[in-house]
Amino acid sequence: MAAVTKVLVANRGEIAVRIIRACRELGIETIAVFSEADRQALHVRYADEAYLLGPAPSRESYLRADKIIDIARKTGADAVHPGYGFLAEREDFAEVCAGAGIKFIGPKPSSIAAMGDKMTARETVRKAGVPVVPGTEDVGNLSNEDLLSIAPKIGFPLLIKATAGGGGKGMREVRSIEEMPHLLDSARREAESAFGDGNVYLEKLVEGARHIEIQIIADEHGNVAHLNERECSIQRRHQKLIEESPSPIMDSELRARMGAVAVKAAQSVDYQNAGTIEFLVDKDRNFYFLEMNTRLQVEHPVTEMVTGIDLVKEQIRIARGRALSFKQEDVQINGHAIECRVNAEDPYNGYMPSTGKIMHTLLPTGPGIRVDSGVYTGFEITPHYDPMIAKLIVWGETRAAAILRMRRALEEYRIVGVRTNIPFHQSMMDSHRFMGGQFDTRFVEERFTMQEDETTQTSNAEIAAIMATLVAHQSTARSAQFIQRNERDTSNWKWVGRWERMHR
Amino acid sequence: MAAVTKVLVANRGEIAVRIIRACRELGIETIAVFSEADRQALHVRYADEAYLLGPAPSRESYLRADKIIDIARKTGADAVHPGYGFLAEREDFAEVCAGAGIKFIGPKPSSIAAMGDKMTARETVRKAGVPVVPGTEDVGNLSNEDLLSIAPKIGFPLLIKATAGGGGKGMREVRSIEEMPHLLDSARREAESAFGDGNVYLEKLVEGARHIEIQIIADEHGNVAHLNERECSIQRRHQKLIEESPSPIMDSELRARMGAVAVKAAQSVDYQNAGTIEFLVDKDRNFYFLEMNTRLQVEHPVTEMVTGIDLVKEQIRIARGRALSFKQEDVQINGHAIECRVNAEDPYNGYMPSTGKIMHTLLPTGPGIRVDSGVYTGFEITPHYDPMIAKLIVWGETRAAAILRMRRALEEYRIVGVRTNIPFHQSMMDSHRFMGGQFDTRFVEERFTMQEDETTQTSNAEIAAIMATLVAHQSTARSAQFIQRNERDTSNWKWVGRWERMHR
Amino acid sequence: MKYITTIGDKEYTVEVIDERHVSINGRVMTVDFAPVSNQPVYSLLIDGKSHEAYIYPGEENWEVLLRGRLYPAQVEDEREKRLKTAAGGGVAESGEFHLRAPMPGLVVAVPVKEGQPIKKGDVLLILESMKMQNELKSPKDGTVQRIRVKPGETVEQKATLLSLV
Amino acid sequence: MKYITTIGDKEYTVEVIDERHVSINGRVMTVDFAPVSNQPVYSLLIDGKSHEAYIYPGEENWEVLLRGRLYPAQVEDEREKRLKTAAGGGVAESGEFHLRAPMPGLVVAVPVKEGQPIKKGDVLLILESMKMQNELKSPKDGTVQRIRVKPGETVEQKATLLSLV
Repeated sequence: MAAVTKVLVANRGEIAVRIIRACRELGIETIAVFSEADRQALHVRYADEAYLLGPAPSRESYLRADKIIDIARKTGADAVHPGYGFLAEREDFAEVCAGAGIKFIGPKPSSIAAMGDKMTARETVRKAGVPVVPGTEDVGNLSNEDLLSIAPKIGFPLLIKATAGGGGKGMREVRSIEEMPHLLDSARREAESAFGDGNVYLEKLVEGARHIEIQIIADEHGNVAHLNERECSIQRRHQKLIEESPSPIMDSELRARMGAVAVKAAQSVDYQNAGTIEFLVDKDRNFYFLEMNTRLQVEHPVTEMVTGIDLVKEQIRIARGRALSFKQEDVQINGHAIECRVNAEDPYNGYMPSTGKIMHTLLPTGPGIRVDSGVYTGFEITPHYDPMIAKLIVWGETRAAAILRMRRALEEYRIVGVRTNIPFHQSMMDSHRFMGGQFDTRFVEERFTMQEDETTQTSNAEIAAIMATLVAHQSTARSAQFIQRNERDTSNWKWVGRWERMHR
Repeated sequence: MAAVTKVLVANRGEIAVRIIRACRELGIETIAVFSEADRQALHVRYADEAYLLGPAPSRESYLRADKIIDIARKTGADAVHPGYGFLAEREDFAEVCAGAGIKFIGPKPSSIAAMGDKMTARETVRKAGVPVVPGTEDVGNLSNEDLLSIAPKIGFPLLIKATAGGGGKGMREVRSIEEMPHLLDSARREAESAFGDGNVYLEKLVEGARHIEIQIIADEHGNVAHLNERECSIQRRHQKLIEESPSPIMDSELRARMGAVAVKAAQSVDYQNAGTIEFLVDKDRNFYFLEMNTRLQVEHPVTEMVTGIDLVKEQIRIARGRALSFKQEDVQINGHAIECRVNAEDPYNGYMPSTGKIMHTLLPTGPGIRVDSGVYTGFEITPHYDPMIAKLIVWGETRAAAILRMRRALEEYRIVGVRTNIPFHQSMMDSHRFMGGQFDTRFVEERFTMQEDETTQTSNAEIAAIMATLVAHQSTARSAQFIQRNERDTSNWKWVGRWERMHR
Repeated sequence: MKYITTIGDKEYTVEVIDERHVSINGRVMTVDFAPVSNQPVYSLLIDGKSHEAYIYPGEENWEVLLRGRLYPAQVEDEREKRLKTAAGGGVAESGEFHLRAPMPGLVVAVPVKEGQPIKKGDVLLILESMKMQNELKSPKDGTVQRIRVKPGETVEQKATLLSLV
Repeated sequence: MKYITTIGDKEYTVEVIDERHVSINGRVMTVDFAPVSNQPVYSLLIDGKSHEAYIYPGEENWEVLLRGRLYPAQVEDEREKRLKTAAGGGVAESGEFHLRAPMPGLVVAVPVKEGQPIKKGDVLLILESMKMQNELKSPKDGTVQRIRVKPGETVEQKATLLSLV
């Protein structure tokens, strides 16, 4: 039994807050770390202790494993939770923690290593009998030349993916050999800057595929369970935007099969703690292993909402060396949950990131709503970090009920100071294809528009015209007033002048 | 089957918002009504339509049944939801609705009448074999003389209660015959102003009693079910402050018995829709009928959190003439829920109501948290209405987990602009007696203090001393700066002067 | 700069050494102190520990609301304080008391008359606000000197309702 | 006061009759219009219907974000508008285009050279912000005239990065 009484949270934003809350609710002390840009961040305000790491850029702050370990040592932390991103999938960091006698709340370094290198992962699970997407077989750092020669054998369209990858960073889609060199460069460049590793590999592009992932949870006693699937096909530039559980295309038979395969994949690297096996599912419901994320996922709340299991608390339980609090057969699916990622980016301006100070917020609240947010009124959104500022999660008895609830929540949500992609989510919730569950990973980019049907279009346009006119009118009226006031003033002065003359 | 496609919500604040949300999630149109003080209120912003009733005072706005019916007619509303308070328990209002062919979402006028007059209610359920607290038997408007003569027979201490009562308004506790006349006057005065009816009756004061109520739900087909109990003993001046479900003293045997009695009481008035039977439970777990609230309760969310049943949606379902969506045997208790009522009153200043504009808010969010709020940053809290501005509800696997979660939620909650009773709730969550579930309806007034134990006291006091000093220091430093700046300015002017002289 | 800060019956000597350091009763600590969202809400990191409190300016003190507990703190420049103590401190208490409205509301009843002798705790006036009737009681013995309002009147916060001598 | 308000290809004649009344294309309506929390968020009750929208001032129009849909609205005083139309309206388009940074960020690469001819849609510059690499493309054909930044530089929002002719 490892003692977990004081946890250092090696992350920022909503996930750091999420973890701190779980710890607080378990009576565990928390230590936050922060960059110069985050002195006012919620995770700093909510933690029991908080220590500065360095300047805003991640490389000088949240990626400084050395400083973080230092702080953990000095403060007597007995565990570290890495969240997602940053150091979450760095086996060297997990190693150092272990070396320092600090429990890393996550899998063993060897599992991270095995799954962290996406090519090695492909090979490992393939050998364990898990179906994988056809692509580069031989492991190792491949040069552009190698890749350009392999590409035709795999066939186009294909994907360039970062070996150290995740979150679509350093990922590029290639339709022909001609455009491949330029795309290899930009992919390596992005991978380099995101993971400090520009190595990439190739994978056949499965068209019309859905992205469906299975949540895995495993303790140190060999118990491995899966917590059903998450549907994550609503993506843009390989960034997930909306996730839900269960998936509208899933049935218990397929769920059981994919769950079993996912468990097998996890076991193939002797996995412990929470992890996720990502699959592609094609039109014929064949599924292929994509990669394993050896950490908590951004979208974990949808699983929590339908299973009733708190994944972060379960992670800590496992880190303490205890057995899972449930058995596979206890895992239920109660209703339906949907998550919308609220990003500081303007869907009406090419999804450009939007930065600035949040001047006003009004959160959706009430039954069946959960908001995991890292920001608040007065907080400054800087360009240094991920644009995701909050996650809006709703629960409903059915998928339809959840969509209706999400609509009202999105309509209630107010954020002033940065533009957000809430309008994108609103359009999606109104889209017939989304409501019908008919979409794949290319839906957003290829078949989705933010246009509404003509009728509402016109009636709302009329309202918009009236509102714009009233605002314009008021602003001109205001300036007019000022002029009048000034006139009155001068006339007063005239009057005073006259008065003076009279009394000379 | 009655059509419910457009609902007028005859209320304000958080409950109006709660109902509008339920309607929106059911695809039902909503009509809000508002007073001059509430043009900016959330229920006006969230509804599909909104109409002005009149000036701020309730009597000229939210109690204007005539205007409300008018608006319902003009707008083609097919149903009215009264929420709680205001017109919720006015059988005449329910009558007029029925007369106008508008569905009143609640019980039949006759049931409201029978239960609305608290003395009649006592008699009705007593005849149905439900145990009642000893008190004035004979129904009718009793004069002070009558009451003063009956009082000694009942015995002291006793309670004066408003016949039209509810929410502790017009309620007074009497320890001796001497103080009774003055208390009768003030009780009648308060009842008059709260219900427009100064009539009162007497009831023996059951000491050391807990306030435990049973949620009832009944359809128009004779199905009556109860949704377990709510523990509401944490009260001040007969105002509930904290409610939870299940009650820490309840066991399934007592629950079954009280549930059965509650169902019997509801049936005795041929009850339909949602209602609540309030009981007093004494030290020996004897329970006495107190009154029935023929409406949705403020504290309904704790029941929703543990049963998974949406009471407002169920109310609408019943109003549509459909059968309950569940059977008694389907009703579960999943985990534990606690509600804290956030009131705009200062626990450090005799719980005096606090009014003003809300300058800043930071809501607690994350897993297991629900906030039902009627206010937002920029909204003005006026003295015209109830001081309750929000309800904070948390769910936990166990009562202990719920308390820990409530603690972290209360610590996160920030409201600037009015003082709130959040500190009261924080002290309560730290109180050993509350944690132990050992309290009765007098606990807050007689045995609860907001003092913490010495050790934390001193360490926190030190932090407070440092913070106060730093703020004081900064404010003096700031003023100092100004002086310096002015000095610099003048010196600049001097310099300019010199420069001019030099160049003459 | 040195201050004497008093909370309840406890006195603390707090020195603000520089931007980053204070000492309390001689113990030096590292601080990072900042207001949040330009509100009277302050975040303090002191030797790494994270604290947050509301700090409101009171009549002649600071009200610190920390973890749900209120700490009214008197902060005095050490010199100032010393002078005061030397001068024997403390202003003479005026016998007069003005009952002010703690919040806006409606005067429901004034159960006292001018010239009437009053015991501490007697109800002087009943004010209705937020549908609650609030009995305003006398903090001292005395005599009702002047009643400035009558039942039915609505009054603003802090309005003087009546005076006692 | 009469205005011509244009959204997309539709023109609306909106008259602000008084505090409480407007007419759109001749239809008179009762309005109650108010900003919320002193923010660019406005609540409109129009013949009882409740609407709420963000309204931001754009370059030379108003951006109305209503129910998740953006309506860029041009509001012109009717007289003004008439004069403009009379004058044949529209300023001559300058051939020059200045590429400005849509948000603060780090210049990762400038894949073009000064004097290089450019086709509409060509990538002019790659800017990294919030860990995303954003390719800034050319809105027109032209020639790169002047490049003002180099890879590795961090730039502020709206900073001019390069110019095309």
